[in-house]
Amino acid sequence: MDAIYTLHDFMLNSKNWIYILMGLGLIMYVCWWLFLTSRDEPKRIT
Amino acid sequence: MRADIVKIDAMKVYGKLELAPVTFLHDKHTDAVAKAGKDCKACHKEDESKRLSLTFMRLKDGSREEVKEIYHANCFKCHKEVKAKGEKAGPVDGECRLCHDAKPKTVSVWKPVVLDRSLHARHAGSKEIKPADVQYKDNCGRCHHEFDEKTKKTFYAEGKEGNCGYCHLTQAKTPVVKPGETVEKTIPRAIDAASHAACVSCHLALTLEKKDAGPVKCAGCHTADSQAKIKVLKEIPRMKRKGLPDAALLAAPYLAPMKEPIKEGKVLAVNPVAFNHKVHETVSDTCIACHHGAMESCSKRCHTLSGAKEGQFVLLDQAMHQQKSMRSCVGCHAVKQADPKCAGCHKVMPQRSSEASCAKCHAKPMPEEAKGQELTLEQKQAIATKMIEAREPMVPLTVEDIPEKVVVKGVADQYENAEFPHRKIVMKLTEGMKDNKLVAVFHDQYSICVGCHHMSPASKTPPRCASCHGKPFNPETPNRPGVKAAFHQQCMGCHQKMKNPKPADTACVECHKEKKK
Amino acid sequence: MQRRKFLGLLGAAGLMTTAVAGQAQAAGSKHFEGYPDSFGVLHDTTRCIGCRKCEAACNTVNKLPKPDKPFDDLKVLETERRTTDTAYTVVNKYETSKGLKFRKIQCNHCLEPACASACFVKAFTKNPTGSVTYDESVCVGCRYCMVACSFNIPAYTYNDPITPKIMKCTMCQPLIAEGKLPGCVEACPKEALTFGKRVDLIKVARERIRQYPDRYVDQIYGEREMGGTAWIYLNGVPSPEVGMRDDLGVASAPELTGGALATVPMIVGLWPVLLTGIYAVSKRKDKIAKEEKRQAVTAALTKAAADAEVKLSAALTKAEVENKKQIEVAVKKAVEESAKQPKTEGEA
Amino acid sequence: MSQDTAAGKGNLFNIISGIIILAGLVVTFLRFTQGLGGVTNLDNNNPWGVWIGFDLLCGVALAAGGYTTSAACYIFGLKRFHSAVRPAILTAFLGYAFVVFALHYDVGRPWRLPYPIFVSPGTTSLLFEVGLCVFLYVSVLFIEFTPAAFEWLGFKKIRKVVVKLTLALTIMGVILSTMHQSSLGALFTIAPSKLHPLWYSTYLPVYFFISSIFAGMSMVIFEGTLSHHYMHGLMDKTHLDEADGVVLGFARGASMVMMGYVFIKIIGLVSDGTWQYLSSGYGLLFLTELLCFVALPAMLYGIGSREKNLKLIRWTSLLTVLGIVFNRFNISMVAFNYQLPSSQRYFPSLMEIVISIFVVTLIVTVFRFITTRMPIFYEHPEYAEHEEEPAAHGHGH
Repeated sequence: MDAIYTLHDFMLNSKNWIYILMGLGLIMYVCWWLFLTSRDEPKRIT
Repeated sequence: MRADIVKIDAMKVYGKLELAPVTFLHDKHTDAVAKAGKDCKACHKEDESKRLSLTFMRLKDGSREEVKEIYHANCFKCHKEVKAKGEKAGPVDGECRLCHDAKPKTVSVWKPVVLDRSLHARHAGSKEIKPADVQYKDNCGRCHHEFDEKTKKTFYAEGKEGNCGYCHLTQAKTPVVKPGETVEKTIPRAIDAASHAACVSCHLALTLEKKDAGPVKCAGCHTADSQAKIKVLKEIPRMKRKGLPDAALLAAPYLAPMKEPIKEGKVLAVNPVAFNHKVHETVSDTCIACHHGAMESCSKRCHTLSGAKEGQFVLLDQAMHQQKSMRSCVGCHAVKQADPKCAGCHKVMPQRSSEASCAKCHAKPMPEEAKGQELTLEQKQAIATKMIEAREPMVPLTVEDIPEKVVVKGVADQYENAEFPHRKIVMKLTEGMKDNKLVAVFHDQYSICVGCHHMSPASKTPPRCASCHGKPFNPETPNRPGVKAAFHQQCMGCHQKMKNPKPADTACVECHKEKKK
Repeated sequence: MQRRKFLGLLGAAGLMTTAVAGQAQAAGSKHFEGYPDSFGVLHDTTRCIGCRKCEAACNTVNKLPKPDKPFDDLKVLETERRTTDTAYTVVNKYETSKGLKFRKIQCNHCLEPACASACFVKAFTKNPTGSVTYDESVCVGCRYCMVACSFNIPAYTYNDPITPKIMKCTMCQPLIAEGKLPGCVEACPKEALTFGKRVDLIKVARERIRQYPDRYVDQIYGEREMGGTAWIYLNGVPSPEVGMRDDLGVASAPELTGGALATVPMIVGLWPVLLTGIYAVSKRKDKIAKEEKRQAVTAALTKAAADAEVKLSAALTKAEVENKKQIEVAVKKAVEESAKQPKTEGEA
Repeated sequence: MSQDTAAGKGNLFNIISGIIILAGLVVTFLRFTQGLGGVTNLDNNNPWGVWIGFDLLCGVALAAGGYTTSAACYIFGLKRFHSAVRPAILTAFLGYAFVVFALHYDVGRPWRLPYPIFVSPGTTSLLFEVGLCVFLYVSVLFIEFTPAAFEWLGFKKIRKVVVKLTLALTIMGVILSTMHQSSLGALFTIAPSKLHPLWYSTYLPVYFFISSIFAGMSMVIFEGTLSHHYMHGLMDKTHLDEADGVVLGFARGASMVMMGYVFIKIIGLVSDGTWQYLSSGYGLLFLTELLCFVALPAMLYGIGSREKNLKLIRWTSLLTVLGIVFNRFNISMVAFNYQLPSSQRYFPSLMEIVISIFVVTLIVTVFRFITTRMPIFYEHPEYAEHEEEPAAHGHGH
């Protein structure tokens, strides 16, 4: 990759990754929560 | 809009003021007192030598309460008397804030007085002002004095006259009395107290004698109007101070020689400057324009080679050469260069110091007489006089030497070639330099050429502009404009600086006609 | 006044103060100097004579529509103008403490362009030459760049219904790329515009201030304003007198918005943690409440069993009645509702 | 007789909205044939007008009721607000949908609105952040709204799937709302030189987020008031029983948040040292905004919730909503470009205002259309039991 000379370019680059990571992070949270609660007793309604 | 506002804040010395200072209109009271048939003594007491005190109704300050009482009792007394006559009078007891007004509406138009050369000469030449003593021919001693620490008295010292402000500062110093000392130290009064005591009392005395005298009321001296009415002498005679030199040899103090061949004696630190004192006297209003701190030699106590506290550590070289100071030679000359007649050449090009420009003042080579020995004042003056006399007058170029027209070729395709009235412009510039002594000393034959043909050596045939000014924005010479901009900057810059509005900057076709397509 | 402490955002959520501070610091320690050897223009307003040759040249080079009044009509200068969709550059006249002064206005080609920072489709590019150029092909027309520009430069073709676009000086990027001068610089008769590498121009400007201390105010406008601009200015009067704001500050646009942008991933990272936490707590409280209720009932039942039969039967009856009541209420509610919505139910 | 009045009101509503929609369509035609210049007073110095200031900024802030209500109910476990969730979600969904709709008028080339996300993402822009979040949040709100539609249509299975997602969607909604509500404020952090120092602050995003919370709550109260007035007949017993509790609870919540908002606004003034501007004309405007439209309603809400004075609370909600509009107008228009001479300042054209009213009318019309058909103000009897424990269908399983 070319050298980065401006803060703007740097941010453009880093924010691209951050947005991707944010998406991955949200999915990760869901998976982790499911993992955490997978052994809980299923609640009975009524 | 008055010039006679006196802020009475005498109580300040006792600590924080209880009420706002009194805005006192002096002339108004002078008139009222005169109207009531009284004189100055109604408010100002006389000391044993019959001199009026500048303070109100007292010779010396007492305690806080005493001083306060002096003001209140005397002011009210007079105001009441006037009121009793049924006339308009000032405030009395209980109307505190009419006098102690924190936000007075009166606007001051007070202006300081400058005793310029003309006014000084009128005082010095006045027949009414007699010499201080019969032994003296001139009346200088009536004002100028020195102070004798032993007798605690002032006395006249002939040939030592200086500016009042040297001793009488804007704000008088507070006396420093060491613990255990009982001796009362005498500190010169502040300039306002000193000048009012001296000037006004003299004016007053002469007025009472019905003689030609100066003003006595505030507005007589301190308004722009009255100052404009002060008579200015057409021919101002030189000052009569003893030992006033015609010429002076300005030189840094003597130093031991560094070079081997000169083994004996001391040498001048730099080549000396022959200074035409007589001519400089006429171009400045007062002596303090240059001699701002004392009348003696600049380098004696203040501006020494290594700097001194008295001179606020301004070195001698700075004192003479500071661009921004009107007290320095170079600074004052720079102001002269800003004259529209001169600014066309002097203010368009960057200021540059060169060896040649140093040599304009600092004689080169060193005069023979000044070599290897310490000179007396008289010897120095003699050398300076000789050097000044030896200066050659500037010989202007002959008309034939000045090309009449110069055609500037290669103007952008939009315009025809520009025809430049070269000779007309040179002659116009020469005209502005005529009869100017400063110009005569500092300019030679080719100086006028160098104004435009700036970087090249002075000659009748300077190189073409385009030989240096080629393509613009050459990174090697970032400060050198291209030829088009060089011409425009030079012509327009000069026209602007010389306050010649024609042709206007944007009147392109007045210099080069538009090309027909 | 310290308005530009972009770290001040920390408070976005009190919880994440430390996290954001760490983030911002990491970004702060990285420093960018801009493209090396990028070009710029030094505009010496003391040299400008207001001849409008630059405006004319700009118009020709960029093939903009001819204006109503010709470029040699200097009466135009009587009203203050700004850049428009038909003029990338204009010269204005100012009455100043040192007499009439003129100043050319165009895009300053910021080192960290606010327009580029603001653009959500990357339509603006800071080129290695120093110019900031605009790509019409992705522009949505939100005009946030115009809001962001401190110098009020970008203009918009408001009257174009189909292909409206931003119009702004390109520093003649095509010409610079060929090694030529920008149109306005080429046309200036006084070199009031000096083209060169920005680093050199700063030196030239300093040199001029040194040589003519009386002619210039000791400031290179654009050296630091808004993080620095490719076009820099030398003035003979304080900058506000020639219509240049002196309160823009030195923080560049990405610095100004960096704090807010930095909090975004923190919200994504921490909000789910916080919210599921709150959810779990409230859920657990419900569960405990329910459990307690159940236990209370059981305890009552057990205790009652040990008690006298009368009491037991009484307690049981009471519980039954309660249960019954609850069921009755539920049934009643359902009946009521279905009665209220016959139409909807019918459709369903 | 009451039916007659209702019918009369309905007709009047239809006539007025008909006229507005007709006028809106005319301006729409002009907008897309003449360009922005033909219908707006926007110019190069004032690129954003009432379509951003009202349609976007106020629209988004006032649609915040969706996430506040659903968060209160599903995350904070305040079940008594349950009946308020569906109307709030519907209002929010319509609000956001029409924000996007209104943006089509404001941006130059509306067909490129997907560009920032799908063609050329400019991730350094706060507007990108807003765009992405609004896009995602509209989707979330749509999904959150669909159970009502599915119940109406009788799609039981798919409804069940969506209901299971409730908790995830609610959390997603809060995240996205926090992000874009605050980013709308942060949009202006890029222009410290243009926004008056009293309004400019590095805390702008915080201010926008916090004010969106009480804006949303007030909007739920306000909109509930209107609904009760005009759509009383559509509401079931639970809804009616819970309504007063919702109003009181939200009033108390809003009152607390608003006090916090006043506090952080003062902190902002002091930390930026801008309090000295308070004595200027803009200072008066600022104080009016903060004292009359935030501090005062905060107190009125407090008094109203203490004394169970529903009428006071309902009027206060209107005051608060107006305050939010006032604040957003100040930031986007009045205090923006404060340094320009008055001749160069912006004032909306009639046609811009027509479009804004047109959009609001469309929202109301669609709201009426949906509420009269779908189970919004009542629980669908067939699904009533499932609704008891909605959160249990989330990640719990």
